[in-house]
Amino acid sequence: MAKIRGHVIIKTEECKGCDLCVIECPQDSLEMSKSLNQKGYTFSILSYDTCTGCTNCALVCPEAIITVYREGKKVKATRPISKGQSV
Amino acid sequence: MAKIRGHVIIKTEECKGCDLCVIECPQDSLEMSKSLNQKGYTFSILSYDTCTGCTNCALVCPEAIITVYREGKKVKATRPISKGQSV
Amino acid sequence: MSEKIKDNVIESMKEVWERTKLLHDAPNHYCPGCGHGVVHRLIMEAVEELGVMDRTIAIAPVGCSVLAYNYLNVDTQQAAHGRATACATGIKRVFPDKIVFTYQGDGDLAAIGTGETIHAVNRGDKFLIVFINNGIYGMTGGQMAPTTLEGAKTSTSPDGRDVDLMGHAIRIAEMLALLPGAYYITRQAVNSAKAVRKAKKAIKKALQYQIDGKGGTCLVEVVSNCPSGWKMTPEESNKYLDDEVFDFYQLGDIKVPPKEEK
Amino acid sequence: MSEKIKDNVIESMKEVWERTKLLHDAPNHYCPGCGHGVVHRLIMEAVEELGVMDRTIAIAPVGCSVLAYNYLNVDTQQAAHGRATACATGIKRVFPDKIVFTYQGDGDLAAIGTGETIHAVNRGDKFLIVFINNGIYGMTGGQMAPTTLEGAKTSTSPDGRDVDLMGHAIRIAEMLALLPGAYYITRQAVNSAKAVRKAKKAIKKALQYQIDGKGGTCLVEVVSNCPSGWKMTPEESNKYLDDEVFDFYQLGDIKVPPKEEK
Amino acid sequence: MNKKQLMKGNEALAEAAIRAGLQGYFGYPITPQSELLEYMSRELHKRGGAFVQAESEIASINMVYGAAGAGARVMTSTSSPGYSLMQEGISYIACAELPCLLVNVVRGGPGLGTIQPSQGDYFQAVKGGGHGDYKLIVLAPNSVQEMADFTYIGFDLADQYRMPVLILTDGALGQMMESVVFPEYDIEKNRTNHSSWATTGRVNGREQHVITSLHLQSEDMEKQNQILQKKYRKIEENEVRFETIQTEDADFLLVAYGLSARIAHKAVNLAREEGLKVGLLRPISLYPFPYQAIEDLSAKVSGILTVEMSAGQMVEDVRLAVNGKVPVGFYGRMGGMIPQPDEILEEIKKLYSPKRRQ
Amino acid sequence: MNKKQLMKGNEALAEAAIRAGLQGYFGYPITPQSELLEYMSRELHKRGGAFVQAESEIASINMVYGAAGAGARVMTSTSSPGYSLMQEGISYIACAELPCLLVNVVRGGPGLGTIQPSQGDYFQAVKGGGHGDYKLIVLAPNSVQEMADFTYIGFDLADQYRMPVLILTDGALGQMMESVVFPEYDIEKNRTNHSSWATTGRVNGREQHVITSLHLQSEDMEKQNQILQKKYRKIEENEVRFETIQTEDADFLLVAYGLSARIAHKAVNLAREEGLKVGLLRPISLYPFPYQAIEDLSAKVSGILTVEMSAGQMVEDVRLAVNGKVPVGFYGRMGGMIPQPDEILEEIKKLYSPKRRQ
Amino acid sequence: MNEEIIIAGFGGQGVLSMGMTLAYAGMVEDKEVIWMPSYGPEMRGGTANCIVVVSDDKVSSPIINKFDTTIILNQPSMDKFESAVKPGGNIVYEANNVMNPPTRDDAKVFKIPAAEEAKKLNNPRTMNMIILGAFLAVKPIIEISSILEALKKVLPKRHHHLIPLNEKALRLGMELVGKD
Amino acid sequence: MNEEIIIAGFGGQGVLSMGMTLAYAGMVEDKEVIWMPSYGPEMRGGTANCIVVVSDDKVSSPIINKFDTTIILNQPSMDKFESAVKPGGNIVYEANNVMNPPTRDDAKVFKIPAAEEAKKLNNPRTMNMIILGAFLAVKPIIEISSILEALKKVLPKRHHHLIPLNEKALRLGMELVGKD
Ligand SMILES: Cc1ncc(C[n+]2csc(CCOP(=O)(O)OP(=O)(O)O)c2C)c(N)n1
Ligand SMILES: Cc1ncc(C[n+]2csc(CCOP(=O)(O)OP(=O)(O)O)c2C)c(N)n1
Ligand code: SF4
Ligand code: SF4
Ligand code: SF4
Ligand code: SF4
Ligand code: SF4
Ligand code: SF4
Ligand SMILES: [Mg+2]
Ligand SMILES: [Mg+2]
Repeated sequence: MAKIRGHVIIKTEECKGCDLCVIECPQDSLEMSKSLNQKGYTFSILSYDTCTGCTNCALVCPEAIITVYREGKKVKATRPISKGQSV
Repeated sequence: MAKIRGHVIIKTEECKGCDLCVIECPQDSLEMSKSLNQKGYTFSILSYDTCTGCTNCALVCPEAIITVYREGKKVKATRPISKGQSV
Repeated sequence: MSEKIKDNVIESMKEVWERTKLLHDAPNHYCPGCGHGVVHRLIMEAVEELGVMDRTIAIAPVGCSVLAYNYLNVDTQQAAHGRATACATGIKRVFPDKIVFTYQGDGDLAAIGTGETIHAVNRGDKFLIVFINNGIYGMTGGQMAPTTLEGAKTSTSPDGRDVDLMGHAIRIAEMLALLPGAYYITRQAVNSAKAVRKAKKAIKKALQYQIDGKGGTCLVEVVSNCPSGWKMTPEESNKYLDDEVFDFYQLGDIKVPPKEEK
Repeated sequence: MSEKIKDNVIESMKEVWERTKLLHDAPNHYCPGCGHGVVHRLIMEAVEELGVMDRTIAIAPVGCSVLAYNYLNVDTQQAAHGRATACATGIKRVFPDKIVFTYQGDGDLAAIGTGETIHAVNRGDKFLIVFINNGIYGMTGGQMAPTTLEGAKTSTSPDGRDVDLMGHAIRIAEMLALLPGAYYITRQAVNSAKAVRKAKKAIKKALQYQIDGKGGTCLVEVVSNCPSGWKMTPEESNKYLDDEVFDFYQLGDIKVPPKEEK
Repeated sequence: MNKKQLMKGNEALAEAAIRAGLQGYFGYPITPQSELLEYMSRELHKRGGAFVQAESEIASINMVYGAAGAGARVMTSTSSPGYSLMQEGISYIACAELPCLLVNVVRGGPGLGTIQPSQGDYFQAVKGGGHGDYKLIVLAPNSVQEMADFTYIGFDLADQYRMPVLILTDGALGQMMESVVFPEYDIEKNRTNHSSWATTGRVNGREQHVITSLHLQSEDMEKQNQILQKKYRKIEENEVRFETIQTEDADFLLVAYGLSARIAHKAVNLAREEGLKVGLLRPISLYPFPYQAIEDLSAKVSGILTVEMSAGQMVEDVRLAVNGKVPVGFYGRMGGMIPQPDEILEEIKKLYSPKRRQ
Repeated sequence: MNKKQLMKGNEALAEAAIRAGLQGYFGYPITPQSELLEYMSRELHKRGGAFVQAESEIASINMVYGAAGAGARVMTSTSSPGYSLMQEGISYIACAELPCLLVNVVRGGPGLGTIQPSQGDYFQAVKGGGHGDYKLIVLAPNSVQEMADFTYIGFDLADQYRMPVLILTDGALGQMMESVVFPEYDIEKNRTNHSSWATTGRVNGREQHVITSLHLQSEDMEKQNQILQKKYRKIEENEVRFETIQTEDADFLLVAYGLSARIAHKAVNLAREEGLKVGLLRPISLYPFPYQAIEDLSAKVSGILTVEMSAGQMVEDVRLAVNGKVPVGFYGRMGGMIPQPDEILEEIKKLYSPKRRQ
Repeated sequence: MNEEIIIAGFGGQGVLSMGMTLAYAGMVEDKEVIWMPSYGPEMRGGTANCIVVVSDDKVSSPIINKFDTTIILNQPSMDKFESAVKPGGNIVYEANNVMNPPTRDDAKVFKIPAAEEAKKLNNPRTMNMIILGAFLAVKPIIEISSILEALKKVLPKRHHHLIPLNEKALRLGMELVGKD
Repeated sequence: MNEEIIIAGFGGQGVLSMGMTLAYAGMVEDKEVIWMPSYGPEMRGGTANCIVVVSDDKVSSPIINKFDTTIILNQPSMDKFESAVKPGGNIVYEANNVMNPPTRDDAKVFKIPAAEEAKKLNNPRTMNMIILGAFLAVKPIIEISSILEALKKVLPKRHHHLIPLNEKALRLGMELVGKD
């Protein structure tokens, strides 16, 4: 079964290092930084190329700073993407 | 079966003429006065010698102005009579 | 029967019912036929019978029974509208040996005092709440209470209580019964001699629990009348209770202690 | 993966999740891992998806979420502590077409605001209450809330909540469910992606009822965390929810509309 | 429609409010104010407004907060103990600058007190009350007609300055009947459209509106306070209202408001009958207080007597106005007792002395 | 036991209350007062008192009413919005003449405001607040030591006069740490036995005791008011407390209380450094207010500046005291902002002029 | 003309509505009027009273302690208000309900057997109108026609059919004056 | 002696407890002290600061806007408080957490690599004690022994075993001064 490829972008400067996305990622794609951001927190980074774009991380992120991307296939999005978004 | 004989004394000047004792009396012993008391109310009077001392009238009287007497036989009093009361 | 004969008759009889000494020897200010007078009497009888006058503190509400201390001859505090239970908590927490009861109307307990009522019961504060539910604000002239029945006309529901606009009659005792802090919750009436006897028993039982230091709050709701507010004769009002009100506010125990421990 | 490759990868993908435009583009002031941020997002997603931003009014409480209007980009009123529902009633009665929701903590809704909460629901006022039950007073530094579990340590129950002295954790949603004015009452969580999906659905459903003018008050309780107040890491706090809290505050619908009328 | 009617003060106020386009009334029963609530329960719904009998005064004032914040013309009414319960809410409303009408039909205090009329809540109305530096415009009617008139004025001032206006009246004015004529009032013209700041939903995607009284940074909170203080200065300049009766030639001045002012008026008549040149100044707006008018008159009289149904509250404002220029006496009755004209006359005689004016 | 300790003001107050024999504390969390509540939750139960975290400030004050009415030494504490909610209850307690201690750790208002320190609740504390004619004894500490000291004094005054005593302080004094020494205090000697009027149950069948604030007949209500007023006159005679700093040779007077007074003190030092003869009068009891002391000093100075963390509240009392004799200026910051010594100095310079004293 | 009246009796005797009728009638005649109920401490049924002022001029104080006329319907009210009539004023009182007639010799006293007459009209509730009629005979400050006009305001619509009966009572009351 | 100090940094850096330790130590030496926390608007984690005054005399105003020494543990605090030091005063700051060193030329500036040194001690939490030591080297207003005494008060009992480590950190901090 071909794995669905996904990707996330995290606004690391707004991350508070709560670790919840890391814990919630079923693919163990994320991990916490060693260094601190400007606000003094460690931050989440996409470290492994295993992301399927399942959105779990984004769903549990209290800061709403994760944007999730996925390969072409239609998914049941949690919320509709605004129109006019590029592919 | 010998009827238990009872009697009530009503502080008529404090009666407000609510009629509830009259309605509640199982023996129809009570009735309301035609005239008014000082406060401007009709008042309850023991008019018929049928009272059994059942205390119903006293129990429903909101003014607590009815004292009930009964012939010798023991009854389950709603509340114990203070000691030293004459027979 | 002449006065003379009367006296003789009485001479030969036992007094089987007299006014408790714990009621002040003064007429009350309630309207003719109002249930407040009956409940006052029952509580004082219970306090007298239990012999706890010397440590009983009553809390009078704001409502028709605001002057309850003019009738109940026990130490009394008149609490702010809706705050009788808070007042009782204050006393009972500092002086756990006192026997404390609040006496509250439905406006007092179930409208403005909702929060205080619920949290006192939730804390399981060990006093008795005597709750006079007459479905109306008696004292202020007959406005709708939270407990007013659907369709009932009051001075602020002139066309009858419209539940869509004004909400439903609230059965607060049932809500309170959900709380673990509630120890004994019962709904009684005083509109007949039989009901009075039962209500008396309930009040006495609740006070006994408190004397025994049993865990939790007791509440005796008395579904009562307000002839003036209802614009009925006392007789009509008592009949209306039987015919309509008890259908909604069903009488009987709502919550009894886990087991009647001895 | 270099930046270059990243960009290419993204180029070829669909964005399947982005931050809703109805959240202000500003960082929130919540502690790391706090559930408030998640719930904020869910409500705004729902409002956006339902297309009612132009008539939505939020009521922020006093509590950690007092500044909710800095995050929720909808018209907002910040209500006095405990009075969010009264505030919502005021709006909704005069402007029934508005879509109104309150956002309240457990101190706000279930302590000081108990009376307002119960009577709003009893009147069946047609708005949504989003109730964040984190079992603590977050904002003021971790004092005991009415919803704090037995034994839990807080800054005012330093030896753990002693139910004999401090009362039991209160399940207010169950009490509210007794009221006919309650239309839809559900208890949700946001401590896992799965829970978040469900919670979102519940919030959206409740708002839809309001849009459809369905009769009564909706309440979505979110049993959430307070890592700071609980003195746990976010991870520990979420696990504690699973391990301990949901046993007492069981998740799921507590009251559903009589039948799902179309 | 605009003919003379015989009405209770409480009802006249209610009717005026409805005619002024009231959109929401939120209240809780309390004597001697309940007629107002009851009138609303009968009339308001029929005439297009929302009526809610709230579960408490606290709920009432916060319903007012909500509806006013959404731009509606709304009000509540209560009496002394209930008004005390509203203090937090009023402080919020004042800070958030929401227009609304509040009515306190004062009874004898403190505590549960008595249901008779009183003026013991003056300080609460114009000085303290809730926490923080805020003011309400406070209007004190002294007749059933003014109960109606000031209701219109009150709503308009509330809109104009975006702030709560309080009608401070008492149980006697609330429950007595006098004739009243309701003036013409064009709701559409007078009622302000608040959509520029009110929470209406982000119509057409406009910027978010926020109603709040919170400013975590002291700098911001001070700024909000400066906005309020600036508004108050403006009000003090423009909205002082008072009435003078026979002050032109007066050697001695009575100061009284509301019901007391009518009794004082009778005392003026009695005094004049005895040849004492007594005048009366009646503050109508208690905030803003007519300091200047009293200061001006204090230059012309030999003494001043303040008459209140209280232990002496407004008299402090009178003293602040007079600032030591002439003696300021006080006569008051408390706890629901009402000063009688002859009692006032007696007090006047104790203090009166004729004065040659320059 | 009586050694120096470093404590927060809120905690020092709490500790002092416990040492004064506190029997019951009832309160609700609010910043910047919560340390007091938390201290009680840790300590009071262990040390023989009852602690209840109430469901609200309204419940708190009415718990105080109940326990005080039953004769216990009790207290509550809160901050501005919470204190507003207590107004009805305070009016009841004052009318029913119950001794108790209230604490308002003031924050910036109005409304929800800010959690920074403020003095914006002066009017509420000493004038208005609740409905009706009543007063509280109001004490304003200006150090952690006084937070403790005034707690003892407050309880004793409350007992002596059978009335509530308010400690009016602010978030800075509540949360800052200074050293404090708790004085010896003999609870048994100082705590009054209230069994002659308190509701204890009819011990040995004695006459009923009633705690009430209701008097349906105005005549009775007026009588109760007269009792209160008489008590207040006595307090005004006997309980005025204030402190003067370098007023002996002062040409110019600062008046400030609480935290402001400490800042003003520094301003006095700065002024003296520049050769300006400035003194400071610090009212300690805000009610009863040191009218006489200020009036006396006003004869000796060329002007007065009142400094407050408010828009100007106590300044009215200062003006009433001065009664026009010299100009009274005002400098204040609002909403949690704190006046700085150099700002005050600048204001002094604007108003200062040396005066030859007779 | 400036007539200051107090009407006092039991709550159920129609004291307040009698006063209100009088006040309405005054307004019908374009006079200045005040009606002020008392706030007795009793809940219900106790004594009730109201002050009515009918005047050609604007009324300054509604607070009055001496009256031109006192209308008294029961003994407690007589005890309380006999002294409140001005010298030279009138005391109109109901015969049946007042045991001890007033002793003031500086006032005109009118004893009206209104309760008895009301019984004859088969409607005890007309008692207050009989008294009102009597008062108007003593002090003809208002036309009967205005009173009838006022009754339309005071009585709820469903009782308007009783207006003729009330008129009868009023006229009966007027006739009773001086008969005693 | 009258030393007015502000200590500012992130919430988690031990800013408040550093100040409290200093204040306690002052009291141990029978000096007059004040410790005043700031009330920042942030809920958690944001910046925190406290004012400490240690003086031989009674302290009049606890409200201070110019300080003898500012101790700064992060960049935002440097931005805010650099200007708050009196001319001739001291700025003591942590090297790692402050990117832009202060530019004041009328104050003495001490850059302390406390974070780095704390790592060497295997306990990043000793960072604040290193800084405190540095401050005491700059301004020897308090004896180290008093600080250790104070730590007994500030630290909960279960952490008392860490006092030797803290002493080490303090002394290390003292040594760092002037090395840069
Ligand atoms: C704070 C406050 N609000 C309102 C009132 C007015 N008030 C007095 S009694 C009452 C309600 C009485 O109704 P209830 O509690 O049902 O008692 P009842 O008279 O029916 O026995 C109200 C609203 C008050 N005294 N205080
Ligand atoms: C009248 C009043 N009382 C108390 C407070 C202080 N206060 C602010 S938030 C809060 C409770 C917060 O707890 P909760 O509602 O559970 O919200 P959370 O912070 O946990 O989200 C309290 C008591 C206040 N602002 N106003
Ligand atoms: S989208 Fe899913 S797989 Fe990808 S990082 Fe997030 S949680 Fe992991
Ligand atoms: S959930 Fe969000 S805030 Fe938390 S670590 Fe992940 S990205 Fe950062
Ligand atoms: S005691 Fe019984 S029988 Fe006798 S009068 Fe009373 S109710 Fe009737
Ligand atoms: S029940 Fe009592 S008050 Fe009523 S009529 Fe009978 S005796 Fe009178
Ligand atoms: S008004 Fe109603 S509740 Fe009050 S005394 Fe009368 S009948 Fe009883
Ligand atoms: S204190 Fe608790 S509820 Fe508040 S933001 Fe922090 S974690 Fe969230
Ligand atoms: Mg009732
Ligand atoms: Mg919470």
